[in-house]
Amino acid sequence: MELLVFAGLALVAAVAGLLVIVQRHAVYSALFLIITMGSLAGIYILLDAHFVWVIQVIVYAGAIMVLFLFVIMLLDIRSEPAPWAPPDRGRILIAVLLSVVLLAELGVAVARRFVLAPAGGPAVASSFGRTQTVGRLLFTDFLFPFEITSIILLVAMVGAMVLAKKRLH
Amino acid sequence: MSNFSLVSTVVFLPLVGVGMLLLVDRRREAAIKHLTFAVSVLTFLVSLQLYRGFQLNVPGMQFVERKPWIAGLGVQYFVGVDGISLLLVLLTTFLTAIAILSSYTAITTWVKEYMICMLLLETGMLGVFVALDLVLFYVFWEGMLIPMYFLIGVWGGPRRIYATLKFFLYTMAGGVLMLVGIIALYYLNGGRPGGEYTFDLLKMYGLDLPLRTQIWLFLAFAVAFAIKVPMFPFHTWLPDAHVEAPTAGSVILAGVLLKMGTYGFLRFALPLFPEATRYFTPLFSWLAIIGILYGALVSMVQPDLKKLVAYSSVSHLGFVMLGIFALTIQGVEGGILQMINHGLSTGALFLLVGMIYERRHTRMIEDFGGLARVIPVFTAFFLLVTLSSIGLPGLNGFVGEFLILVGTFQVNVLYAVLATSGVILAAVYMLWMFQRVMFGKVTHEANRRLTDLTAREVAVLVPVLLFIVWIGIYPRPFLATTEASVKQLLAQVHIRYRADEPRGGTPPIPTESGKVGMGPRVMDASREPRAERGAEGQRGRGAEGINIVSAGDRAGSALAQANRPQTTDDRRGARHAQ
Amino acid sequence: MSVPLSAYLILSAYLFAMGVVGVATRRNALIIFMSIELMLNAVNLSFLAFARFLNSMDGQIFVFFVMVVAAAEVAVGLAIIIAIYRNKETVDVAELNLLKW
Amino acid sequence: MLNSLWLIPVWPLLGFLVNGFFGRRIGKTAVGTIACGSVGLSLLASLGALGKLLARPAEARRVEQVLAPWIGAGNFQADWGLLLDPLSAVMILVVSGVGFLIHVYSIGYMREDPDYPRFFTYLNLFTFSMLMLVLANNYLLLYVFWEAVGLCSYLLIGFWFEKKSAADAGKKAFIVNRVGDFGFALGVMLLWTSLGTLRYDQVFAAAPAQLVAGGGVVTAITLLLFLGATGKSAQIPLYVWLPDAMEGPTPVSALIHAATMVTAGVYMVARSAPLFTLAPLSLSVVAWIGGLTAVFAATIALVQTDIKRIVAYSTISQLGYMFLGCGVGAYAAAIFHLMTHAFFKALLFLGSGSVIHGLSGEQDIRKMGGLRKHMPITAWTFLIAALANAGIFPLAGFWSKDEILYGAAAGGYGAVWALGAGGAFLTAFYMLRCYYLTFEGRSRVEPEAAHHLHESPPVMTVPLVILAVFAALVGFVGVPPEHGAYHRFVEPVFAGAKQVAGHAASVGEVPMAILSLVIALVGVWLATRFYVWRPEIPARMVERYPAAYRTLLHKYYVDELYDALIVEPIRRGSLWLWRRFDEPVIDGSVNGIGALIRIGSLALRRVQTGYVMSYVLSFIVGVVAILGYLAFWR
Repeated sequence: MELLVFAGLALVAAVAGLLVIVQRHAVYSALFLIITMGSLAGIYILLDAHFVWVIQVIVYAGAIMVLFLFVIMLLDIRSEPAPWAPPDRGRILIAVLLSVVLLAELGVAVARRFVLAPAGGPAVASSFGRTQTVGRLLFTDFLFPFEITSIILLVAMVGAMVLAKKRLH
Repeated sequence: MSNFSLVSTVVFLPLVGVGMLLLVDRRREAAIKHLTFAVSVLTFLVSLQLYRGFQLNVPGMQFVERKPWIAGLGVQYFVGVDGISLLLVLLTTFLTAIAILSSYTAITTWVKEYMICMLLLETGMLGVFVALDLVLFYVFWEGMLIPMYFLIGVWGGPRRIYATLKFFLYTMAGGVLMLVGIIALYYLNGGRPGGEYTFDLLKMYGLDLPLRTQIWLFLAFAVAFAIKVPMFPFHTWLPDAHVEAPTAGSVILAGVLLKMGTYGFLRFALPLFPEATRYFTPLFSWLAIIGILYGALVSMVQPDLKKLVAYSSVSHLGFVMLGIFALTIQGVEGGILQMINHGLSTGALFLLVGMIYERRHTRMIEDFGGLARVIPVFTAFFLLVTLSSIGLPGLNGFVGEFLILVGTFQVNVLYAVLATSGVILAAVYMLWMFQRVMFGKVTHEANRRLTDLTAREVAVLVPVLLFIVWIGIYPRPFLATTEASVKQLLAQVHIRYRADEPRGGTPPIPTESGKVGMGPRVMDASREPRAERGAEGQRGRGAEGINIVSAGDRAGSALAQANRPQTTDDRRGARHAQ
Repeated sequence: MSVPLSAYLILSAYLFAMGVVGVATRRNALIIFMSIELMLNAVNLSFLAFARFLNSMDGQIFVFFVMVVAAAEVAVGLAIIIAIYRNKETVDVAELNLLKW
Repeated sequence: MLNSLWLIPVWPLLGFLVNGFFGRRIGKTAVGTIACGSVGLSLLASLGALGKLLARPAEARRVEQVLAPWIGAGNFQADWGLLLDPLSAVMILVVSGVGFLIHVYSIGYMREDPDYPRFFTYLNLFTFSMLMLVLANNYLLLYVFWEAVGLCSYLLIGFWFEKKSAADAGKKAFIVNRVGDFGFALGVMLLWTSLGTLRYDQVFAAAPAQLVAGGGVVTAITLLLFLGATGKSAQIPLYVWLPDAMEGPTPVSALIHAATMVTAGVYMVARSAPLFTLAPLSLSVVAWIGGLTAVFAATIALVQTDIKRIVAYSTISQLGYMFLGCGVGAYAAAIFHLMTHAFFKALLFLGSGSVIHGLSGEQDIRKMGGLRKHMPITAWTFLIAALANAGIFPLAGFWSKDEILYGAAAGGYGAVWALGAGGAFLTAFYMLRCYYLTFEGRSRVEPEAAHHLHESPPVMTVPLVILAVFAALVGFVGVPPEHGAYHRFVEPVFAGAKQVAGHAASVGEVPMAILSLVIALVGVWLATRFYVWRPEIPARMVERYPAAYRTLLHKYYVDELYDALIVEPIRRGSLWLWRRFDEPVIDGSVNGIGALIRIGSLALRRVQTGYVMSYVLSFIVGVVAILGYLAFWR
């Protein structure tokens, strides 16, 4: 049962992931990316990451992707010519080949080290991945990095505003 | 401890001056000049207190001050003076004051920045001479380059950018090599049984390194120092830098900066690596002799006064190096005295050239001639300084040169003979120059209108000349200051060091500095007897400590493979730990 | 039947490779950016999978931080793209060669 | 007086300081008075010291005083120390005595010169240095003032520095002297290295015990010292500077280049007699160099036409005699000759100065003649000096020269004696030639100069007369030869040296004296025949031997030879070093490294296309490679 759910979600994520990068117009890419992220969120449930999957939906699929769509529309970019047009063709070929090699390497790595790991993994406590657990950790063990994130976000916010602001001469 | 921080006061007083300068409005140039001069004079006066409190017959460091700085690495703020550095400190404070006074009219742009640079430079130079911690020394050594870089690059002549970059990169390149040497020493010292991870120079004096290691480390240090001196064939930055530098820059450059190289040999290269020093004595003596003759010959045909003096510096510093590498008491003492002499006489020469340049805006010898008739006072000063540079007896140059030659003669007659012939050449190039500039009839109309020295210029020159005559007639105080330290230094060089314990694992002695900061990890790991430490590494415990230490072992073993078979074990152990 | 760890990792690797292909082949800055997000997601998946299989919450916490950084990155990145667009009227990275000597 | 030897040299030093700092403000009269007065005081102090010394028994005539420590480094010690013994007593008397007269003379000679204060400043500095030189009690101090007098010589030769020839001559003098000093310095170093001390008394006490007589070390020391002496005292091969030094004012030539400084080399050799005695080889070198120089310089003097140059070559020649004397072991005779020579040669120079002064600067004897009528005092004193120089009985030169020649003969140095005798003949000839051409015969003076022709003022002629008296009579302190008052006074200094050198040949003293007098008289006769009775002979001689004449006129082309062999190669070599080696090779390799890095960077920067996509691609290549390594090899 679990396997089936995983297979379905994984297939959706994989196909959508492929489609993200072959679209000629950015809006379609964004939409397929949302689909990928959604299906990944489902997979996260399988991994007992309850807090994270919610965040994935809200922050990633929601906020971030909306931001993307917003910008795409704001900029009103025409769809580009076919990405495999002659000047880029050689580069694309190399890139794809490299990616294949990369995938193969990752596969080998996985195959060598983790293929024998028991399916399903160890039993975990019921609190594993719950919001409460995550919260407790964030405010105890990871307090300092957590506080740093607030600074990062602040900086990003200010930075984004400064960068995107219209130049007022 | 009654003399607490007198050395630091001298070193950082100029920095206080910088702080005060920052508060002065940049348009009040006169105030800026007077303030800077006052600070430099004050520094000189305070440094005289050092001399007053100095005990002549104590060979070691005096006025020692020691504070932890980067405790985790064993870096300290550790300063002090002995007879050798004391003289150089005095020379520095003296010449800086003179140089600042000399730039009252020569500098017209960016006056505030210029004065700040001068004071920063003074702190840097003084730091070099008093630092007893290798890292501290290195910081001052390189830090001093920056104000000098600006002095040449901003207030210099037409090709100043080329000159200053060359000066900076050349000396920097040497300095970086020295840094490698310092780090290697750190690990070698810390890695030996009972060793301590410290940059304390005095503790490193006890290091007993195999000859091959010594040779490599000696070279790392010696190249840095030789560039600074500069020894043949590393001298070509000097003429360029001198020609382009403003007068005060040249004075400091010739007067003090070059001495940092020779001082480096005395303080670091020789006592740290006694066997390598003896191994390299012929090479360095020959380079010194080539420098003497070569500098003199090339100097002879220079059309530019400053270049001529620059090449003569190569020759004079050749004498200093020859004296140092004679490794006899007369040679080394003469070398030290000659450092002072060269600082005084060449400094004065540059001052004089600068004064004439301010009037005529040329330094070409052919543009002058017959000046003796027009500006007799200037000529008199110039003559005296020229004679001092030639090494005329009764003036300072002679005492240093003669001691060097006597010191050299004892160990190698050929060296002394060749070097003595350099004395003849010195007379040739200096007098020829003097004749072309001062004698004959006035051929250029512009020279007819030259004005003689002003009261301020006389005030700049007279103190220098007083010392020139004083050292010539009564050098005893100067020689006596260095005598004890030089004797100790020579003892260090001539006696082969034996470590207190035989090499190999013996129970470590706990040391104080192991207790601070992240020190303990490093220290603890280092205290493990070697073989055991390797085994521990294989078990994968204590990985952090081992990592740091193993890097050190690699540095050490690369240098000392042949002599230390056990280090290869260490390396293997360390790698497994990763 | 439970899902083996390798399945998650393979999916993660696949998505990562897709991201790489996207970054390397596309000229539209926005799509490149999205490909980067794809890669981040792929990595997050690995983190979560390992977290589950090692029974350690550290991985999840790390994912949380990755997301924060990603959010910050997107905000700044998009702002940069907007700024570039204002100046150059394009988001085609092939047209951007300010780094050139 | 003996307790404060520093009183002797200190006056000129004070004079130097006062005139140096205030000379331009206090006026010519004051400058002249201070300068002469200071030397006069030195003279009085010297006389006082001499008196005290004479009052002591012969073996106690030695006073040594250390004023202050000077250089001390390890076991190397040198002090400011003074030594007065008969040898230095003679020297200080010569220096302060002749020096005083010349100072007085200079007041008149330099009256018109705008740089009057400067002149006396230098002159006082010189007198101080020279007194210190002879009073020094160790070799290093000797060396110091050895160079200091060289400096004064440089300054005074180039006194009229606007004349290029004068400036050149000064520089030449200094540099040639430096070559000699090179040897001196090395000699001093070797001496210290071998004996560990530089004080005369300690050196001479230790030398016989620690140095092998006739061994390499002592020979090397003495030869190196002698090299210094050849520079200072203008002997072959370093004599070339002295003729050029005549560019200086004439009183300078008289004081420095005749009476005092140039004799420093002789003094030094005599002072080092105990060392030279240990090195017979060096002694014969000294004797031969001296003899050769005596003849060599005399031949050049035969044909010179510049009155001062004739006297200058004569000086070189006479210095050769002194060395000859030293070389054959007749040190006392050499110093005796030094003393008499100081008087008559100073007189010759001052006389020629008087002539030049009277002729408004003319120095060419071809444009003189018949001057005796116009300046009789100058003429008579000059004649006395010339005859003294020629060695005519009973003038001073006769006694001292004869003694040297006798020493050579008695010592068994026959060849050297022959050289000396030949030189004596030539000396008599050219001295009289000079006198005749200048003062006798028909006047060849240019009309313009003739108009102003006059005898010099008393301030100049009085010193001439005094010097003439001495030049005539001073020889009698050495009468009878070898046993006179002079010898009783000086000889003890060389007591140690004499014993070794004396392997006497049996020659009679009186016959030798008569022989040398005859030789000199032949020279006088020949000169008289050539220039008074048959004035057409010299021109005929020139026609008959043109090559020889030209060679002599050009001083054997030695200057040209040195130029071609030493000066030019060094200059060209230096230019080559700078232009072809230092700049392209050494600096070139430094800048070459820079350029190499630059070129490499230029090539490398093409990698930076600026296109994000190519960066991404290379980035991915890197990731793939690292991953590949991690996946497959680890």
